[in-house]
Amino acid sequence: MSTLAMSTLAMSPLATTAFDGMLAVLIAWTAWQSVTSREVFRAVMLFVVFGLLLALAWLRLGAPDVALAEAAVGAGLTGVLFLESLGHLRRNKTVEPPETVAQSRLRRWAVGLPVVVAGGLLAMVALRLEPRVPGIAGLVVRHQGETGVSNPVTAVLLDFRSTDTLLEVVVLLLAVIATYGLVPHGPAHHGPRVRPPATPRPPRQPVLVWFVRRLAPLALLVGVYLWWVGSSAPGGAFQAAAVVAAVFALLRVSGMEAAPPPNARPMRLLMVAGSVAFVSQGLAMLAAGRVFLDLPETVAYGLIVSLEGVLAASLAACLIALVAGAPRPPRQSGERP
Amino acid sequence: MSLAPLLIPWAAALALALPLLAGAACFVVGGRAAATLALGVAVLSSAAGIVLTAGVEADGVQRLALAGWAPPLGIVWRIDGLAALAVALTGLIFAAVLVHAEKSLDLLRGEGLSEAFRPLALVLLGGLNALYMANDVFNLYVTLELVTLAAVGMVALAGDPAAALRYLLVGVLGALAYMLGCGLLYAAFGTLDLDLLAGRVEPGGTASAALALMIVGVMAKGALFPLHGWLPPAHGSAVAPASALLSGVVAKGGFYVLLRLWLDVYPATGAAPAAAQILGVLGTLAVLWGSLQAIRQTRLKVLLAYSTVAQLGYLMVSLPLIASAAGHASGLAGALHLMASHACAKAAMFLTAGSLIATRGHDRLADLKGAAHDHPMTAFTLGLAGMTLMGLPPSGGFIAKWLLLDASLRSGQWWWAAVILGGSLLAGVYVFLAVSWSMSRPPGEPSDAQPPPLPRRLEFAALALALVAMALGFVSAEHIP
Amino acid sequence: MMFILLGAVLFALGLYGAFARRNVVLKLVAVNIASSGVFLVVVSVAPPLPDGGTDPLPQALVLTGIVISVAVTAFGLALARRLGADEGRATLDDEEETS
Amino acid sequence: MIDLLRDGLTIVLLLGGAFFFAAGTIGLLRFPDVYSRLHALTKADNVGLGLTVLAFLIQADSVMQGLKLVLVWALAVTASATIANLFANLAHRQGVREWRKPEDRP
Repeated sequence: MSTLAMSTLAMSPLATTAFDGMLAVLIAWTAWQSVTSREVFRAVMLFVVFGLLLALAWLRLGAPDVALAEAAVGAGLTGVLFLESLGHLRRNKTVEPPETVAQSRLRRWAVGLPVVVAGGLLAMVALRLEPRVPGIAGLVVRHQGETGVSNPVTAVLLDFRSTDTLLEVVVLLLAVIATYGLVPHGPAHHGPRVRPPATPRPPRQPVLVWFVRRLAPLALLVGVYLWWVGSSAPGGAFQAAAVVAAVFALLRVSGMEAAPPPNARPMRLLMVAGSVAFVSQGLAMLAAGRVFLDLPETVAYGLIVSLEGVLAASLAACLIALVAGAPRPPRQSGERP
Repeated sequence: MSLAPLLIPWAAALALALPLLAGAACFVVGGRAAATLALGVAVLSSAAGIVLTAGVEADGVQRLALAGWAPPLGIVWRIDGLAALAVALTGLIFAAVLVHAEKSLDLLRGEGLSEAFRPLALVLLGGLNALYMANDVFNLYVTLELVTLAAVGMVALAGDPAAALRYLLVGVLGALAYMLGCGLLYAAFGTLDLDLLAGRVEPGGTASAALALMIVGVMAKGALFPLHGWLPPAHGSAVAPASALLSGVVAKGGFYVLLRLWLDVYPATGAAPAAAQILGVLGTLAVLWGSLQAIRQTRLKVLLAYSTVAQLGYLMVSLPLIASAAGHASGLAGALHLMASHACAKAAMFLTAGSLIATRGHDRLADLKGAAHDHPMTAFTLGLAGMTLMGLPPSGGFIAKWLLLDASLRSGQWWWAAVILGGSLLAGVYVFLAVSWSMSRPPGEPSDAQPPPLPRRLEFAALALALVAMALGFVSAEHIP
Repeated sequence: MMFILLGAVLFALGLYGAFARRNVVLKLVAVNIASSGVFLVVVSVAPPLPDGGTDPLPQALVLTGIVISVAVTAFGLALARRLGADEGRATLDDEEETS
Repeated sequence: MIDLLRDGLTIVLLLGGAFFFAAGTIGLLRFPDVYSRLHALTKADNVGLGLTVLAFLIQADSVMQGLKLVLVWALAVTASATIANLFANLAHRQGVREWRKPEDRP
């Protein structure tokens, strides 16, 4: 019984189906509750539960890499992001605005009907789909040896389809750039004065502080482990980065600022390091007479692991910056000196 | 001499890598060095596009297996004339806009805005170049997301979060539909590569559903009627140089992907003729609705944004022409000419709007009186670019519409010709409105009042683009395969 | 099979929320649920491998999708915060007066 | 023989764990105020999880695996204790009064 996936193999088909059915119903129920909740806080909490249950579903689908990402990134970090921005919205902005009965009934039908039709059509098409040509799983197995990594998902992400991954790393960096672009500029800024967002700083909780102090190093260790293990088992740079960012978020809510202010230049350097390293590695291969982003078989393993290390640190910096939100307005426009 | 083996891989890789690296650098450091770097990279990107064009001219379509893996395992970039020209033209437009933005953004809102604009613009440029070359439906999804997020970031720079959020939400939902289509295609046909898909796709429910999802997705992202609602507020409220990039270049990203799917995969589903007529009708509505809305507007930037909705409608009208055997060649050439000339002309017009805002502080049409007297070159640019929108000879827009008319008559679909001509008339009305306001003199104001100063480079940047739009009228259609 | 159905249900629910909810944060939560539905469909619609495993390619696509959706959500929330701070509202309704 | 004994013990421990989980859940649903609900949740869940981990522990193939299981338990216990403390603190600060029997109420 080394993994959960293994242990479920022993279950009888009937028990598996029953378990899957219950899981599916639970997931659908939490999603329904979250989508129809009038309170944002409730919706977010249900969304986190939804994400954790979904991680279980990914395990059942035989996709442990996705399960880890779902738990760490999907449910964990997205939940933190939602909660963080809830803290910045004023009380009356965190509930659905009231509507008359007629309005809400109209909305329900006008949106509900087409959506049910769309979902039904999708289910029909997907269920009746007949594969004509097999996928590339066989090719992945055949060529995996040339990538040096034994986790097929990592082989796809960092070698066979590394262009996708490069662009995805840039997307995350771009989210930070765009968020930082939201800072009001100079004295000519129109509209009501923007209050610098107050960092949520609850009174110090001794028990929480004790717990977080002990958890933080452990969680960092988990992050490093996830990066290291990614080449051979489920895990990888993104999952690692999400765990590290979650530690930061935890330190933040317990009133301890661990990281330098995200706006500082060293942090910005770290944020761009992942994209820059990825692109530079691709160009270096070109300069060595190979193809853009190519990984020669002899050094592929080393390059993938080291690149994933840089990516993990850099993505963690980006995620931390996203959790912390836009930096405070520049000095000349803020009220405080 | 064959350029391809040596130069093309470098040019293609640098078209993606340089903007990304420069964008990262501009995120870390600002100031004059960053401004120079950004401009230099835009010019180099355009140069890379020219090298690619020359390579394609000499040696035909090029395929680069990225990371050394051929499809279906890996991803290839396909560099054909369309992609190469798009890279060249996009770099050129970005260069002009960056020249303009360095000055106008700081005039508008003080220091700092151009610092935030630069990295966004550069990453956007890299994403667009990757989009043009991508030959893999999922890689196209990632590049589309990159482009959309950068574009939303640009809209948000101006400080209208509601418009940006609307754009973001439509973009995400479009991306979801598109990704579903990718998943269905892979499950059924075992590949994501466009060329392989073209050979493997069989008519049937799966293929039709997948392509319908993908087309709806790119229509949402590309503001193609009836999913265009987010565009006018977003493009109308963004700072002018951002609008120039969004309306000029980004808006065509969605149609570009649609065209790729249309040319490669869609014929194999057997559903193309019917779908083409539907899209053509939607395009007609876009032309009518966008033009009429543009005529009603009182602000120059919003007028231009609605005109973009109408012009994207023309592109959709070209689809039934491309789908017909007789009109395929000239229909395609016409659509490409229209994309290229509208990109330059619309960017030029938004830049002139930016120049006017920079000196006058607003873009209300009624208060633009006297602009032509104060800034003749800017008003000239507005008129010159407007000629392309109307399709007057000898502009690039004229050639485009001529080719589309030719295609519709050749394929016996005269009703599309009526749409094209009617749309041109309407375009004439709103271009005339925009230009005539600036030409009229303010009554009773002393004419010797000192016109507010307008830096030369603002005027030249816009004029250069308008001239390119005009020059495209002299490029023969055969050069765009 | 079960998870294809679940994916379609989540996609529909998420779409419903994205259109029917007016609060921006609620819209973003719904969009995330719709994305999860899409991801489920993408992985579970791919035929299982002969050895009973799961095709690694859709998994890789979904991992990419998850990261992109976090990025988009984060920026969307930053915009929502700005909407609340600048204009004092949490919805995109045009008719709502700003307070 | 020894396998049979081990499997039997696992089943017994798992049933015990399930009982405590059920008790905790019933407590969460039935108890009258936030403090007693927290009490039911944390105490019962920790014992329930403890028994479950114990059940798997005697099935572990290696020491590493056993250590991981214990780590899971320890983390869950400290996390739930911390969160219970936070919740109770928050409720206390917001002035939530503890429930009393009707005859004891002032």
